[in-house]
Amino acid sequence: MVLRMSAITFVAADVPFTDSGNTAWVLAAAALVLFMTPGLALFYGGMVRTKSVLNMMMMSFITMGTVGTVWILWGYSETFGPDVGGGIVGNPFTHFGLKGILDQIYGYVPADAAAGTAAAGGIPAPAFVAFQVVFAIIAVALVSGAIADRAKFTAWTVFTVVWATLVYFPAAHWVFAFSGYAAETGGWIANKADGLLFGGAGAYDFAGGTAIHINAGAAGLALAIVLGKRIGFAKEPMRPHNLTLVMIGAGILWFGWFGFNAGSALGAGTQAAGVWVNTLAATCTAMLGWLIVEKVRDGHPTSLGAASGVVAGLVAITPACATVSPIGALIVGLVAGAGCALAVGLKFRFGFDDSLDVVGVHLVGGLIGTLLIGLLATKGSPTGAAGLDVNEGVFYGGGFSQLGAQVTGALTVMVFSFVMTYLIGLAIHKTIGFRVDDTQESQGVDLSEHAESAYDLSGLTGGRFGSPGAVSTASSGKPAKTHEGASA
Amino acid sequence: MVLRMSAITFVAADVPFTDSGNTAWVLAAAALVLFMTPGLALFYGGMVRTKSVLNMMMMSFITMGTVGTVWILWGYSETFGPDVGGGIVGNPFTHFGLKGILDQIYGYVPADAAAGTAAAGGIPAPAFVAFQVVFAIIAVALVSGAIADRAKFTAWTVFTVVWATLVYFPAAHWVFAFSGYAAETGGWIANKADGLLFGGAGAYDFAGGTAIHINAGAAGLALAIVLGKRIGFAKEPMRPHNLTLVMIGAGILWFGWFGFNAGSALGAGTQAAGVWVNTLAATCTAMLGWLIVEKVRDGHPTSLGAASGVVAGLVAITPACATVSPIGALIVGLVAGAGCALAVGLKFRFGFDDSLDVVGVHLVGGLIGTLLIGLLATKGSPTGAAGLDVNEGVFYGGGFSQLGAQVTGALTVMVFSFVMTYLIGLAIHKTIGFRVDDTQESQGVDLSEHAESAYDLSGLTGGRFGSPGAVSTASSGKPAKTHEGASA
Amino acid sequence: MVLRMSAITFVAADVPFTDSGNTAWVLAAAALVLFMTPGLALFYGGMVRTKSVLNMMMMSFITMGTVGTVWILWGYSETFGPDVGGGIVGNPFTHFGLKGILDQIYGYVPADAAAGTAAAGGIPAPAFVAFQVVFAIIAVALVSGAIADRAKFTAWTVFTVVWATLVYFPAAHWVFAFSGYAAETGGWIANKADGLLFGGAGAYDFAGGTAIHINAGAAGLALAIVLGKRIGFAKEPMRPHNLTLVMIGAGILWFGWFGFNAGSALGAGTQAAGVWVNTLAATCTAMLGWLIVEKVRDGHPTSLGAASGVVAGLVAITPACATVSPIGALIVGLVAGAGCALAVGLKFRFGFDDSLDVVGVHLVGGLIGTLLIGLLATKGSPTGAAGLDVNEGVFYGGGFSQLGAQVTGALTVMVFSFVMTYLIGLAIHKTIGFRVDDTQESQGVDLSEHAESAYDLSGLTGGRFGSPGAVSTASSGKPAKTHEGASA
Amino acid sequence: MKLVTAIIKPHQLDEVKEALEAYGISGMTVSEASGYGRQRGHSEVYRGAEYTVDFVPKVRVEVLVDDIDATSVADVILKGAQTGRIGDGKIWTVPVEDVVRVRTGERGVDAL
Amino acid sequence: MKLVTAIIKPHQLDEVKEALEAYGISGMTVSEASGYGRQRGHSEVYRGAEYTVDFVPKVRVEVLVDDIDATSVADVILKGAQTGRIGDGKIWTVPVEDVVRVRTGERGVDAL
Amino acid sequence: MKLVTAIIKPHQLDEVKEALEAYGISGMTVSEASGYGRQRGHSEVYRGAEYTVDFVPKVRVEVLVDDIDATSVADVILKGAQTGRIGDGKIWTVPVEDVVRVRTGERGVDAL
Ligand SMILES: Nc1ncnc2c1ncn2[C@@H]1O[C@H](COP(=O)(O)OP(=O)(O)O)[C@@H](O)[C@H]1O
Ligand SMILES: Nc1ncnc2c1ncn2[C@@H]1O[C@H](COP(=O)(O)OP(=O)(O)O)[C@@H](O)[C@H]1O
Ligand SMILES: Nc1ncnc2c1ncn2[C@@H]1O[C@H](COP(=O)(O)OP(=O)(O)O)[C@@H](O)[C@H]1O
Repeated sequence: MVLRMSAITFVAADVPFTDSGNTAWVLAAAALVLFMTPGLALFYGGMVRTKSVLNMMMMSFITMGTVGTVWILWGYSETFGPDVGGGIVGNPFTHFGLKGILDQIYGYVPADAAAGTAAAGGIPAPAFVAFQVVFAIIAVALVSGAIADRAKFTAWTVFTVVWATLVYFPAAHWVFAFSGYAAETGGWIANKADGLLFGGAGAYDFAGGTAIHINAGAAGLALAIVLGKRIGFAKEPMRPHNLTLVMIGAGILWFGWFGFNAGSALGAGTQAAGVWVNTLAATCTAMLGWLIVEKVRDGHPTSLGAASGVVAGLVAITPACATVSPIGALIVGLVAGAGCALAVGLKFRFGFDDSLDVVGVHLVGGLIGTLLIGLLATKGSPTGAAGLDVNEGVFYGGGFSQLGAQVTGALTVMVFSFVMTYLIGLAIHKTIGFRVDDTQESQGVDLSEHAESAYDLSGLTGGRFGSPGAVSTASSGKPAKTHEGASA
Repeated sequence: MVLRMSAITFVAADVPFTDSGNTAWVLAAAALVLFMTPGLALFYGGMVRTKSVLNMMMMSFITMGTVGTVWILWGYSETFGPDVGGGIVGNPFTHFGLKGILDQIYGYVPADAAAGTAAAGGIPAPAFVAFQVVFAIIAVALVSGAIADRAKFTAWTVFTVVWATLVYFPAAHWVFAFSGYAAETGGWIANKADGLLFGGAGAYDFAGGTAIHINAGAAGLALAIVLGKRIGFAKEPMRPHNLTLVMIGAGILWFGWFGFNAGSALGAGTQAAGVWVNTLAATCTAMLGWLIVEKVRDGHPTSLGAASGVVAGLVAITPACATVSPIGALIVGLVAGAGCALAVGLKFRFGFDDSLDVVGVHLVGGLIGTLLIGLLATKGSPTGAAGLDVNEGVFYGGGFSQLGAQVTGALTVMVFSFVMTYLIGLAIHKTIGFRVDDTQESQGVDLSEHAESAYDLSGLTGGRFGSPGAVSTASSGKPAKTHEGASA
Repeated sequence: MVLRMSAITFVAADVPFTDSGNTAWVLAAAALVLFMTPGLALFYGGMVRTKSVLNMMMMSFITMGTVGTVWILWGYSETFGPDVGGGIVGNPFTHFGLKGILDQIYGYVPADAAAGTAAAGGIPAPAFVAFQVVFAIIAVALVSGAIADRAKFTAWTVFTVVWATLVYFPAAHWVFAFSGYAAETGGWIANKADGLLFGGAGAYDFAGGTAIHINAGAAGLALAIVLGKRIGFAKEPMRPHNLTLVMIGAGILWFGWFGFNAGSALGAGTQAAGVWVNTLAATCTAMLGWLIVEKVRDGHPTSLGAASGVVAGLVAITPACATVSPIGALIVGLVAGAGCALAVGLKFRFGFDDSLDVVGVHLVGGLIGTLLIGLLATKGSPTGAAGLDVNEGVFYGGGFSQLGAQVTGALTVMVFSFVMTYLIGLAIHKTIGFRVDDTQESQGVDLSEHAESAYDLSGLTGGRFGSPGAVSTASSGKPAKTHEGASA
Repeated sequence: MKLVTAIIKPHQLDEVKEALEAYGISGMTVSEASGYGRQRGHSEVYRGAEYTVDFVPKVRVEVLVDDIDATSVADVILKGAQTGRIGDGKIWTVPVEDVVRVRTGERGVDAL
Repeated sequence: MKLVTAIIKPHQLDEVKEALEAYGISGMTVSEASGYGRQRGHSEVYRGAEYTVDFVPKVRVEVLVDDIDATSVADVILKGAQTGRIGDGKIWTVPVEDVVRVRTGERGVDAL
Repeated sequence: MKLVTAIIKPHQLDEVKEALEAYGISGMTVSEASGYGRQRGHSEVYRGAEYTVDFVPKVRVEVLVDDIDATSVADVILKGAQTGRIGDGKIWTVPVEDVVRVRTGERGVDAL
């Protein structure tokens, strides 16, 4: 990612000040990104069978609970606190519980700084905390798609905390921590400086193609392997039980993603606006790309394909949105849409049950976007238009240096994530167990893990058959197992 | 609530000016809060049985229609117009139909004011009107959860207008009208000054723990008593008919609530950003708190529990979000999540049919949040970080003065709301009747009140059995009872 | 539409600068409007029968894909590029692929301009591109409601591209291109100047009553005629299969519409805030108006009626929101709600199958709003409050001049759209065919066009009956027709 | 053996089930149905167009019984299902030639 | 008495119902079913994996009739349900030993 | 002719269908049902209130067969449906007096 800034900052001041416009956009963007995780819950939830939709949604929801809590305790500090050395990870204790940052302002320009070198201005530190926590949440939640229908809920809950701490926060530090923005030294993938691992990669990843999507995709693959295939995988039909949920989810993801990408400019200026446009451009052609593959290969363009294409396009443009031109964005989308449509079949060929295609969409899409930057980066991009430097890609005569940086960033995160996740997954599996037993799986994880079922639409008496007269309150006059009194 | 202001306002002017950044955030926040009421409709709608989901949603929707209209006519003026004396209520006629405020700017700093005492700056009055109307709408809509499955739609419609006028607008005046912000003298709970009732309470309620949640919760209790229990309450099973709707609703509520709380800063600065973070913090631990209670008590953490925990946390942090630290917010959430999970059983013990737990979640959650401020208020909060004074709570050595103010605010609103609502409810019940008859209730209020049914998924012929050939247009060639012609 | 500007712009500069607050609002508004199209997909999708819900949603989704792509390629340039003469259409090649505008700033005030004549300030051009593309998308998507249950998906896909290019972009140029804002000469309906067709109409259409709603409504009528009635129209029952989807959709549309209308101010100031309030006002009374008609005519207020009333109110206030007072907005809403409730029956009387009432809601609602401006335009409106001139309407003593302009704008767009759409529709129908065959229609377009079905809720085995053991992967160990390998 | 089939009001299912259990029948199969008869359906209105729904939701209860139980089981169901209002439904009895319990393969009366 | 059961195409239900009413039958019970036979199902494709749905939606119509009406009722249904295309369905008749009207407790032919 | 009706576990439908096809039966009608018997239901908990769901999802399979096939068809279904665990279901056979193929109007064994 390039330095994030709005086009032209017109005020320099001796005291830090808040730019209310930039802050307004970051706060709105943070809310948009938060909304993506419930959106993901729907997108994923609609794709599984009726008997596990609640569990699928709960894996996203609980991630909001655990990762949100952990972020405030040590996650922020581990990601953006003072680097412990080499750009590897921040110190998780410095800002434990957000200690000492509530009144900070990031990105203002001291009055004595040269005019024109202004950075994205005047964001209160808690706005930055807000914007980044929702990234952490969704990165973890994405992984759950690989283990639909069969995961133990408590195991997943433990996983979210461990994985965030050991895998996501470090990777986010590498990619999102800019030297000088929050702490003095940032991560080794985003920056280039002595003292960083390998001197820093200087890769472009504007909004998280590596830290989020390649990371989650590789983790999904590892977990799918640890847990193993669902009973009946590739034999029984496992079709989406409610495509309208999938479409709502896709709509929410699309909507929220503008916060994700354009919000990553950390200000409301030319760069953010250009990123907005590129984000839309890639989504449109990715949808078309996926549907064209379906039309040609299967005979029909499907709604699941359209929804998947949208997500594939969003994934791929995430790293690239600030450094490619609108035409470049159309190309990234088209390649990603078609590429992911082809990639989702890999699991049948290689026999791993990545149930909802976290690999096919997030890993493959993330790779496509991250690597295409090496080809398509141009000064005719939102970043260039905002007056910032762009190291151009192969197609623009920039040579292979940026492509090299992209490959380094992508591969490191992929390998790191796969290995770490495999180990974490295995540790959980061997101790508390990561998978429900066969009877529970057949009956459905909604019942076994949550003692609930999603729908009761029959409208007969109190609901589903068998419910009548069955409430345990019947005899005693109050629910048998109900709680005793309340606090407060 | 403390004075709402963004961190540091850097411009003072002789003419009122619009701070486009603050305004952008307030407009976005108002839209977010508006979205909460459809979200509530889904949250509530998913929890009832199939036969009354539309009615449940309609109670929220019609509230948008009636309260929105009434707000523009006299509600704004009654809430924020010139105080008629003692901080009791605004004059409903002064700004009837928004007369005289369309071109006003609130919260700017005259050039001769001392630098550094700046208030949240430059909001066009209609933006403030917009932000506050959506509060009024959702406050009223919340009440409907207590009378699911059995209310007459016209009676509810009448209730919304009367209750808004006689209960919500006064309470909102007490809590949200700051002296000097819109009118010279504000409400007696938020302010402290001679001439106010009891000299003013000076309670902190940043975004409406008292005026909205305790108010709606107490009103829900009163209405549940007036209408009486549903046929089969605590005997027949009355399980949620569609938990995916509940989850979508919870997601939308969560998303919108960032507008609710962070928007209450009326600007995009340090305070708003800190509030955003606290709002997330409390929600996360509240979800965890509710699920832990369920796991321990019932054996399984449920998706309904997660959704409910989120809402309980949002309710509790609403008053407290600006005056507690992030760690304080984690505590508020945990207490609220666990407390409300225990409290929702009270209705079975005391035998009132608060169908969707407006008492257990909003009254109890509102009390928890409002009272905990007395313990947890600290200068290490968003308000303190923004450079404003905070009267610290018991745990921070501030003594019991703030706790006293909180108790005064909470109890007054609770008692006022319960008594008034009981009288209004009874008056409606004795005149036009507030409840459908038994046959209608058994058959479902969707049919009796709206002549509709929510789902027709069978896919056979034109839909549900019995539909075939049954459209009344069949013989005549056009719908029998169809309307005649159109205007325009 | 009047000149869009925020209330008072307080900075004049020699170099263009970005107003981060105005930009923040426009970016957020663009995201809100984007979200409307998935919202529309739900709103429409819930209204059709189970067997065509996916196709209905897909018509909206594919429109996002095609029109978004085309906008970036030539649509923006055709709409806002240099006028080719007479205010008829922009040059589609000038900014092909957004060439040359990424670093432009629109609407700033040169320092030597007279203070007080400031325009809405400092929007990066790509933010304007973003805001306008989502308008283009939804305008096209709206049309699909007229041809539910029977359209060929590929034909619709082709239609979206052709219609956008030949009908929407020109009409949007007429109405949304302000002379001097993006290109020097704008469209002939919005502006008044020598050299424009008829000297320009100078009609007020703030956010698209003509270019969007009358346009889409007339197009819907034309397509409904071209495709003909559904099998069983007005004989078989064709009731909404899922009203909860309709309500979610209506909620999302309502939410997003604040971006649509208030975002059209292209800044966050007095005008935008007043527009926000008017948008709410009209929606509230429109819902009430529709429900009152239903209560009186049919005996019951329905949830479909509430949702429809909301949309009718939003449609009607779209052109009028900036030039009427809040009381005026209440009136516009009431007339539109009642008027559209009466109008939706016209199709039975005249025998055209405008399946989801694009005519009854969008054409009629658009006409009501556009024409009422001629009566209700006043200086006591958001535009007036922002210090800009308003040509007052008949009721405010302004005479008939504005009404004349409104009629000109409305009728021209209506006739142009109907004729063009009829020809385009016919051309497609006669070549590739616009309608599926009878068997496919009976079986449902979801199956014939997308090889999918929306729901599989039975929870038995892998889903619906007949699925068991039926996955084509069964024998071969991998899906029969599955794709081969992946890229990247 | 006989198969006693009853079409009843959904609300009565609970009582019928309890009555059967009290009588000593502990197995039955239940499914959704829609009935048409003296009891009329209802009307729904969507955007002013009225739809008449002729069919009324019912529940079908099926019980396999020994020959000698057939009449009394019908009576037991009758008592549980009767509300005295139109639409209470029907009970009918059909002769069964063979019954098999799938789990064990037992046949005849043992399979009940 | 007899029970005439028909498995028909959902689209024909309306016609069958009207035909029965015209014949003088005013009571029936209807439910959803899925059929398997000469008429083939369809294929669905999700992310490139193809699912064959073998079963076709059908409607089951059940009418209790007096012995002498059995054949003609079957004929009436036949006429209403026939489209001549594969998948039109089946009608079968089963002997019924006893019928009770739940509301009144009436038995036999009076209960129809 | 006979009507063989089986109430089976949903998961076994596929096997039953294949077994029937292997035997040469190519028509059947299937529908959803809920069973009550030795196999117990489950509990669900919503906001601390526990609901017992007594009924278990089942599938009903109906096959019309020639008299001589009745027993063997029941056996074929038995084999396909048996898992040996509680709740496997029941199969019963009822005499049928008449069968009509709607498409052609054929009657009796020809209509099967
Ligand atoms: N001839 C019949 N054949 C099959 N089912 C019938 C018949 N007549 C009535 N039923 C069933 O019995 C139910 C109740 O019948 P109805 O005539 O409404 O009331 P009642 O039995 O109280 O007179 C109907 O809804 C239908 O399901
Ligand atoms: N042997 C059978 N037993 C029970 N139902 C059958 C049998 N054969 C066919 N059916 C039912 O009849 C329907 C139509 O049969 P099918 O063979 O598709 O067409 P047709 O009757 O026109 O030859 C099937 O969908 C199924 O529901
Ligand atoms: N007397 C009966 N009449 C009708 N159906 C029955 C009867 N007994 C059992 N069933 C059906 O058979 C299913 C299996 O019976 P159950 O007693 O649970 O197990 P099993 O047959 O293995 O002993 C039940 O769910 C129910 O659908």
